[in-house]
Amino acid sequence: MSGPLPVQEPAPIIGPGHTFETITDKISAVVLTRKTPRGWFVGFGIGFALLMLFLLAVTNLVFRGIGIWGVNIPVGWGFDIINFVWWIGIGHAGTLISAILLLFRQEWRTSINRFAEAMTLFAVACAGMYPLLHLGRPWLGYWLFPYPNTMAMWPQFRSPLMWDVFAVSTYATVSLLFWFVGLIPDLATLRDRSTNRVRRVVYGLLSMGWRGSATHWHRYETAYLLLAGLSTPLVLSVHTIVSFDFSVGVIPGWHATIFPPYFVAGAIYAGFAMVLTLAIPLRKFYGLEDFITDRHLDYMGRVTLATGLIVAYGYMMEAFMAWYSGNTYEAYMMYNRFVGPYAPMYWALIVCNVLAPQALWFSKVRGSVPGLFIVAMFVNVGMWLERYVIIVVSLSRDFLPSSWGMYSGTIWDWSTFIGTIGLFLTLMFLFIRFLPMISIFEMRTLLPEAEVKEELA
Amino acid sequence: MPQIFHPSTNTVARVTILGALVLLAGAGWAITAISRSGYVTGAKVARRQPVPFSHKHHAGQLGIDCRYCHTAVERVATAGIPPTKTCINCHSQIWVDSPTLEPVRSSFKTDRSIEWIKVHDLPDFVYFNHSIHVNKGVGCATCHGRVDQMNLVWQEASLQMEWCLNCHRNPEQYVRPRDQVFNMEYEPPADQVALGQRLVHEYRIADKGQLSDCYTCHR
Amino acid sequence: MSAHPSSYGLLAEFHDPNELIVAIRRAREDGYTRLDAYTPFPIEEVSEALGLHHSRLPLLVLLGGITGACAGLALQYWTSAIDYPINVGGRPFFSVPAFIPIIFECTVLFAAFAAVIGMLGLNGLPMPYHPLFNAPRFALASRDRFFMCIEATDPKFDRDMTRRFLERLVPRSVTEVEP
Amino acid sequence: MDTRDATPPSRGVPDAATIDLTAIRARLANGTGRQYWRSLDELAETDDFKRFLEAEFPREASVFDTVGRRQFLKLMGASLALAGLNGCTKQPTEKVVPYVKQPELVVPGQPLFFATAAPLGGFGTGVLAESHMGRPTKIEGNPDHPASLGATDALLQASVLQLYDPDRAQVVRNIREIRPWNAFLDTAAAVMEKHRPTQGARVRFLTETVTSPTLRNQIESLLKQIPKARWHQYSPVGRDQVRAGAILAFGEPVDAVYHLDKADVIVSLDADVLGAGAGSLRYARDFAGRRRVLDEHGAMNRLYVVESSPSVTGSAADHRLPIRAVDAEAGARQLAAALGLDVGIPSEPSLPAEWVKAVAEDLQQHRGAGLVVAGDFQPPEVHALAHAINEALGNVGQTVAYVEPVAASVDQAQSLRELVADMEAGQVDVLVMLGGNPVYDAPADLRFAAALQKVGLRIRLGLYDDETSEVCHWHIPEAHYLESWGDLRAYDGTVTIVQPLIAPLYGGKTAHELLAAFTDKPERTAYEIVREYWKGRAGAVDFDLWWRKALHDGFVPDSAAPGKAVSVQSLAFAKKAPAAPKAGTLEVVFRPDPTVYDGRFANVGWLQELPKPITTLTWDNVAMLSPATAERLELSNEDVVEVRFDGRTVRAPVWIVPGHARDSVTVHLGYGRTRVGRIGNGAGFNAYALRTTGAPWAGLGAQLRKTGERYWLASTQNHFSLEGRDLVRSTTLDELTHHPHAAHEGGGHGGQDLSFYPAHEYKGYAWGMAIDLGSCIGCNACTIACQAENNIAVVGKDQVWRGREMHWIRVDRYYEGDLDTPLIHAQPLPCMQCENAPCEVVCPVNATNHSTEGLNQMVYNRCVGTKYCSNNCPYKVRRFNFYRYSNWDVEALKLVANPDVTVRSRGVMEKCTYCVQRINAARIQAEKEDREIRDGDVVTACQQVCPTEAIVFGNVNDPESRVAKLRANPRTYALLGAELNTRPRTTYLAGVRNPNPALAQKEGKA
Repeated sequence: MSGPLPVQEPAPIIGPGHTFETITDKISAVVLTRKTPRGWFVGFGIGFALLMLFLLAVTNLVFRGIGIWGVNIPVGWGFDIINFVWWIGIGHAGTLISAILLLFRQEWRTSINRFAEAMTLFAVACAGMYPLLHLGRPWLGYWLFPYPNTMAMWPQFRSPLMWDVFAVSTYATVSLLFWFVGLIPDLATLRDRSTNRVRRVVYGLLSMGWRGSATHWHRYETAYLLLAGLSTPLVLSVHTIVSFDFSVGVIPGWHATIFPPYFVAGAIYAGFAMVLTLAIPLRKFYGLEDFITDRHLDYMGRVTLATGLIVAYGYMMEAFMAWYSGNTYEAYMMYNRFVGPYAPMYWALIVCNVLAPQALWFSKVRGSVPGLFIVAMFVNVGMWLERYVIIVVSLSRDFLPSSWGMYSGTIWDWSTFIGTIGLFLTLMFLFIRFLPMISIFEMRTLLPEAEVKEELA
Repeated sequence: MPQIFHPSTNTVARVTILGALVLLAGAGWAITAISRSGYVTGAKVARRQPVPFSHKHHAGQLGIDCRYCHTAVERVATAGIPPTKTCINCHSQIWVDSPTLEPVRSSFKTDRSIEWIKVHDLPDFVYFNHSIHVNKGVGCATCHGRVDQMNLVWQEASLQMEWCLNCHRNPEQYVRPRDQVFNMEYEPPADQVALGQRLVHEYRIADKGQLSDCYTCHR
Repeated sequence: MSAHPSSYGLLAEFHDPNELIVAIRRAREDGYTRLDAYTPFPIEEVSEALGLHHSRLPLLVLLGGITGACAGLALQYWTSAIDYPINVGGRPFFSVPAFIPIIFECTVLFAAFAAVIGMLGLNGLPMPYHPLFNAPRFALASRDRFFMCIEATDPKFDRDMTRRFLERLVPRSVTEVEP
Repeated sequence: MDTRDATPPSRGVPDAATIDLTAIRARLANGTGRQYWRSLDELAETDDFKRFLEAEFPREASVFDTVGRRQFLKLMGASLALAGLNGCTKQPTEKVVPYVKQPELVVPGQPLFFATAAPLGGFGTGVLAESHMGRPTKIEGNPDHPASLGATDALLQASVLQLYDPDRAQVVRNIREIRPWNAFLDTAAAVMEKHRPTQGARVRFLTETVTSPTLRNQIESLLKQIPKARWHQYSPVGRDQVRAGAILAFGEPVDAVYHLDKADVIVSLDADVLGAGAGSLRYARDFAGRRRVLDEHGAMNRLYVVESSPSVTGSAADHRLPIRAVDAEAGARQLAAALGLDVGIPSEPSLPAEWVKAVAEDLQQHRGAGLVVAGDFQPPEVHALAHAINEALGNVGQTVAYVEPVAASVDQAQSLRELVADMEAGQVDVLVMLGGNPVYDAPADLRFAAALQKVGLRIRLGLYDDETSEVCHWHIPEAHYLESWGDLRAYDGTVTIVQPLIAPLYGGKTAHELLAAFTDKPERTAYEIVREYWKGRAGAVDFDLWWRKALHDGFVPDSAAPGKAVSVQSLAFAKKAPAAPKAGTLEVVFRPDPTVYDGRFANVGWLQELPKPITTLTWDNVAMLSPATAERLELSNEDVVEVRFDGRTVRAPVWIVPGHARDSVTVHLGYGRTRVGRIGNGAGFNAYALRTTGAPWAGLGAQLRKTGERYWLASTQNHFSLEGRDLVRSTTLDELTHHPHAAHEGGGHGGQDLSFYPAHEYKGYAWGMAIDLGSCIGCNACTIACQAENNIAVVGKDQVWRGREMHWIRVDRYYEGDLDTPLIHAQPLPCMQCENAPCEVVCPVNATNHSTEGLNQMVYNRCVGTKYCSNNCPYKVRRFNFYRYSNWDVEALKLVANPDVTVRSRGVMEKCTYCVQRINAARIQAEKEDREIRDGDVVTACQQVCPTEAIVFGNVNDPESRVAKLRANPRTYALLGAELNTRPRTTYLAGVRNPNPALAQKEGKA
């Protein structure tokens, strides 16, 4: 991934003049002492309102059936799986930042990994809804888990959907563990810093009595490193498996060997875009420019660009294979994307995912906060469109023209989608309010004071 | 800084974690148990009927053959619930004015059917065929139990899919000679499996694969 | 056990890692064995100074992983090939390639649990109550201070000697920790 | 489905630019080799996309509006109940209700079949009705009946649903009051009392076409008592033209019976011999029998069709020429002249000379083995000419025989005209209408409804309390034929005694009983009446034996109409050249609808949702235009036009039909019902409003005016071109004889060894199906037979529009060639039952998997509804219950369900099962008899219904089975078999056509 490239005068990864206590106080203050800003209530309110919309949509869905969505034959999957893949993809950046960059010893990760991980968890939570909701009989969703039952039936482990069940639940669990382990010392800090009895008890219990003992730190570091080591292949496997949902199928536009790498890259791409989308307002809002510095933004810009290029390559290969394979069906699939009824979607996707990020070649753009934010927004939309193109456009016209059909989302598709965004926001705001959004103890290690003198080392 | 917690908290914490695990396991076990219990399956629960008809008396003591009433059992899917006429055949002669038989008589007079309570009730998506089982040497008692010893009939087996499969997977453990099918007293011989394997071959009972195909029972 | 049940140990406070490391080394040279350091963030050198060697955690994780892999394989093999073999799309009952993803996921899942539970277990967490929390300034251990504690259970521990020894290290403070 | 919040479909589609036909022509012209395409939207690529985006809100329509809240709660209960772990759902206690005295025949759980006859247009078709414990559930053809030979058509299949239709009239009604039957008997008696003195001079009876000997006899004897009373007949789809044609040619009415099995060359003058009409099933069977080419030595017949709008027959033709219906006569004259008959040639010919020449030569070369058929709806002259030609070619007695008229022979239009005249003149006090629905379907110019108001006492017997009953004093619910005793004659006169399978559900009465009410024995039952009639005539020693045999066999032995030796009197009428019809001016053509017929089936959901042959439209009728005409008038699909004809207008949506005649607009009758029931009301537009006695079937001088409105239509297929994919393979006899394996080229078999895994072995039975595209004429009977057999739900227009129709077997259609005279291919598509099924691998819960006999099993009760299987099905034959489509609320509709097939619930996938219930029944029977299942023991519903025997099912492991032999045939190919290695068990035989070499190269095809 993009390490600190030789740029003249790299901006520092932590603002000047900070000491252990300033870091500690500044970050924990957000949770403990600072008065909750009005903006927080507004944001949380919006998120919560959307969450209610989600509940409404789901209730309607359960009682009336997925006929309320736009899905049909041939297009059996629509917003449901699009959103699923979109959210899962977004999740990936968190793990990447916290695990992979950790292994690569990228110190700049420190100030963003905490809320990136939180983002992962919440994104996965949103994603996790869809495999259940998209069922015709959601109340039987538990049949996807292997447990001894009176029917003597088992799940069908050859199905990519089963792989999903395992991959996503594992991913969710491991991410949660990783996140929690990372939180323990900071929870201890909060415990020790908070004056209010209730909070001390709560944080006290959550921190499990962490007291920063060197022996503990010793094992802690090992465990944390091991988790990072495990998460790295895991995060790659998850989107690989998600891509199997399609590449295992026979449908032109689905059945492609390039999918795994191209999906993983896409996921990280989407993820970083989302991290930017969240980080930029956050640092502004809580004045954390010292911790999330322009250097961070610059690096994230680079990662976005890099992964964006991989994704673009993916698109190219799809087109190339369609032509090179000489297969009528593949060829038509591509032709259909270019000029078919959904062509607008496809070209919009190209603009968002291929053209827009090219701006990141210019350090000016990477340097400008609004510039980055706009590009990130483009990518968020683009990645959603990518899934739309892959799922809907491919399904709408497969082998037999007799069965071709069209798809478009209904108001309920949209409600569900926007609803999950509500869920995401709600969780995100709660997190910001009650937990340190930046890893305090890791920030401390970045200070020069943390350096042990040569002769002692 | 003052302690937040009392020393006992440490123990409490550990116990809580353990307890949670134990509780979880317990819940799992309970669900498995309940889903197989008579409460859910309705097994072993004698059903009250409009007429307290005693199989024990008729099939057991009087030794009336099953097929006298369940006439269709060898021919079609359903064994057949006897029409009122069947009861009247005898009860126009005996117990002609027993009050318990009033519903029968009135049914016959008014030509309105007696509404029996269904004891063995399979879900609508299961297609069980009596005739083929009877013809392949599955005894009545194998599934219905010793009906000849029941006053009010109850459902002997769970009738859950795993129960059906158990026999569809190992028919040799249950089949008996055709002439013994309706014999309630029949006791499987010591060498049941040997006999079973012979009969399975003799009666050309389909292989386990075919017997456990979904479409064998579901359509 | 201890000759001095009335105390958990003596806690010395330093304000940067270097002082702490020096202190630890001196203490160990002095023959103290039952001592521990408390820092707001992990410091490799401190562990070294305390002479902590490799933990058994990696082994646990490896075992966890292996268990997971076996479990995943066994589950799929038994259900699809033994208990209820069903012809799915003409694939063999035991179609290994199709089973790999789940085996992998199980491996990671079990390994991760081993890592976390192992770490907490070995650290004896959760332990919400600890005598050290009695020390008023100990709260700073999670902020910006670095502590060394010589425990009363140390054979060489003697309230006055040890205190004097510690004070020679010019710490910010030396406090006695009630048990 | 709850539908009350459904937003109405947005009609406001951004006016998609009129289809650019010139561009299309260009594309087709440049196209190389065989080009298939499907429809114009497709070619023009006018995108439905806009429309879909327009429709931003979901639209839901359902067939029966269900109580939203109740369903809500029910589902809630369901979901709660199921929310627990499996098995924790307790079944409700159910009751068993045995007979009191069990009927001898009936064994619960064992279906019985009864032979009877189904009426259509007055004629009967012999059928076997399946009865489960007294409930008729399915109609099958009667193999011994000459008109059926075991086949049935869509309408007959659906008739069983009509029996249970909850919207059928259920009470005897007088004005607004519900009255007992006896009350009516009194009225009837009073009527006779009052009118006997005047000999019933002011009494009229109106029936439809009557073939029933008993009914005819009843009416006649009734007329003996009141001689001055009159009996009028009128059915909207009558045979006046045929009758008039015969009189014109022979001087007397006769019916023509064709023998297509003897015909080598068939010329159809706008005649849908195979698709419609009393004899069509038999004709289709005979026709197909002469086309089944199984080796390179095979011979086959040749079919020429000239017609206005593409029909089933036209799509099966070897040469098809679209001409205006009004030009058929000119064509007939040209042909007659070319064959040396002394007829006047029209100033401007309607058929190309070389075409006529080729056909004439072909006919000449097959004297005695040729056949010219005139369409039922063509004017008498065409019929007369056809008769003359057949006579001249010595075909009479060979391919065509003349028999005594089967139906009571009257000029119905005239008959109705007289009735209306009398009514207007106030000379009618009592009008008794047996069936029919004249207020709705009488010719517009007669103003029947208005005249009817002048009648003192209006009595109506009808299945529905419909438009006509609405204005009648008395409405008597009519008994459905499955509830009735009676008798009917087939196209060839063969008599079948109609017997009931069930007592009238809604207290219906038969026409026999209604007429009896006017006699001195009003209480007599139909059974008595019919039986008594035949007692007199059977001439059998033991009548009971005769009666039982007649009932059992389903027909009365040698009751066919006696032959009649007739010869063409003179061609005087054709001597002088006719005034050439004004070319260029638009003609309007009326045709009975292929699914709702004349409107009587408008409330049968199965038929409303059955895609119409060729257009694949559902739930609506349209104004069909040729591409050229649409181009000229700048119209495109779904444009609403005002059709003006003879001073009357209707508004109709346009549908452009390739292969339609230019300057001709075809509208189907039977829609626009206002008072038939929840299903039929308001569907389509009423074309009768344009129809006059002057132009019953076609008329010149129609005008179309574009209104600028749009109307959305639900067609099951209207998408883009095959892009050169060889999905439908077809060859010509010539090609086949030279290189028989042509159909294989581009891969057919093989592939299986390419598999990554070892293939599973199928040792026992291996079920498979072979579909002969050479025989299939695309009549859609299979689709609806499957629907009836497998409890397939009806989903409503909106859901069809969304692509959610539930048919397990569909009939795809592809066009080949140019816009104006394309060849039309039909391809029935059930589940392919792939051995390497892509759908199975992706199901996470094993709800679909493979049986040891190679069936692709779909287990509804295991399905959780991921829809992944459907996505991954390359044939898209899987159907999903997006809502709770099966109707659980209407009691009557539960009765029609096949008890051997699960009724699917909401949220589960379903698809063709190869009629596994029939396989299992056969297996159990065979096992009990300790034998193997024989070839032919298992007949799938689609196979059984097929008039042309295009579908063959059986055990492919048995080399002797028919299906195994067909799979070995060089014409056989597996759809997508080579591309995907799915190893489908359903395979196709490439279609074969037999073009006339003389015309072939001119048309530049083959």
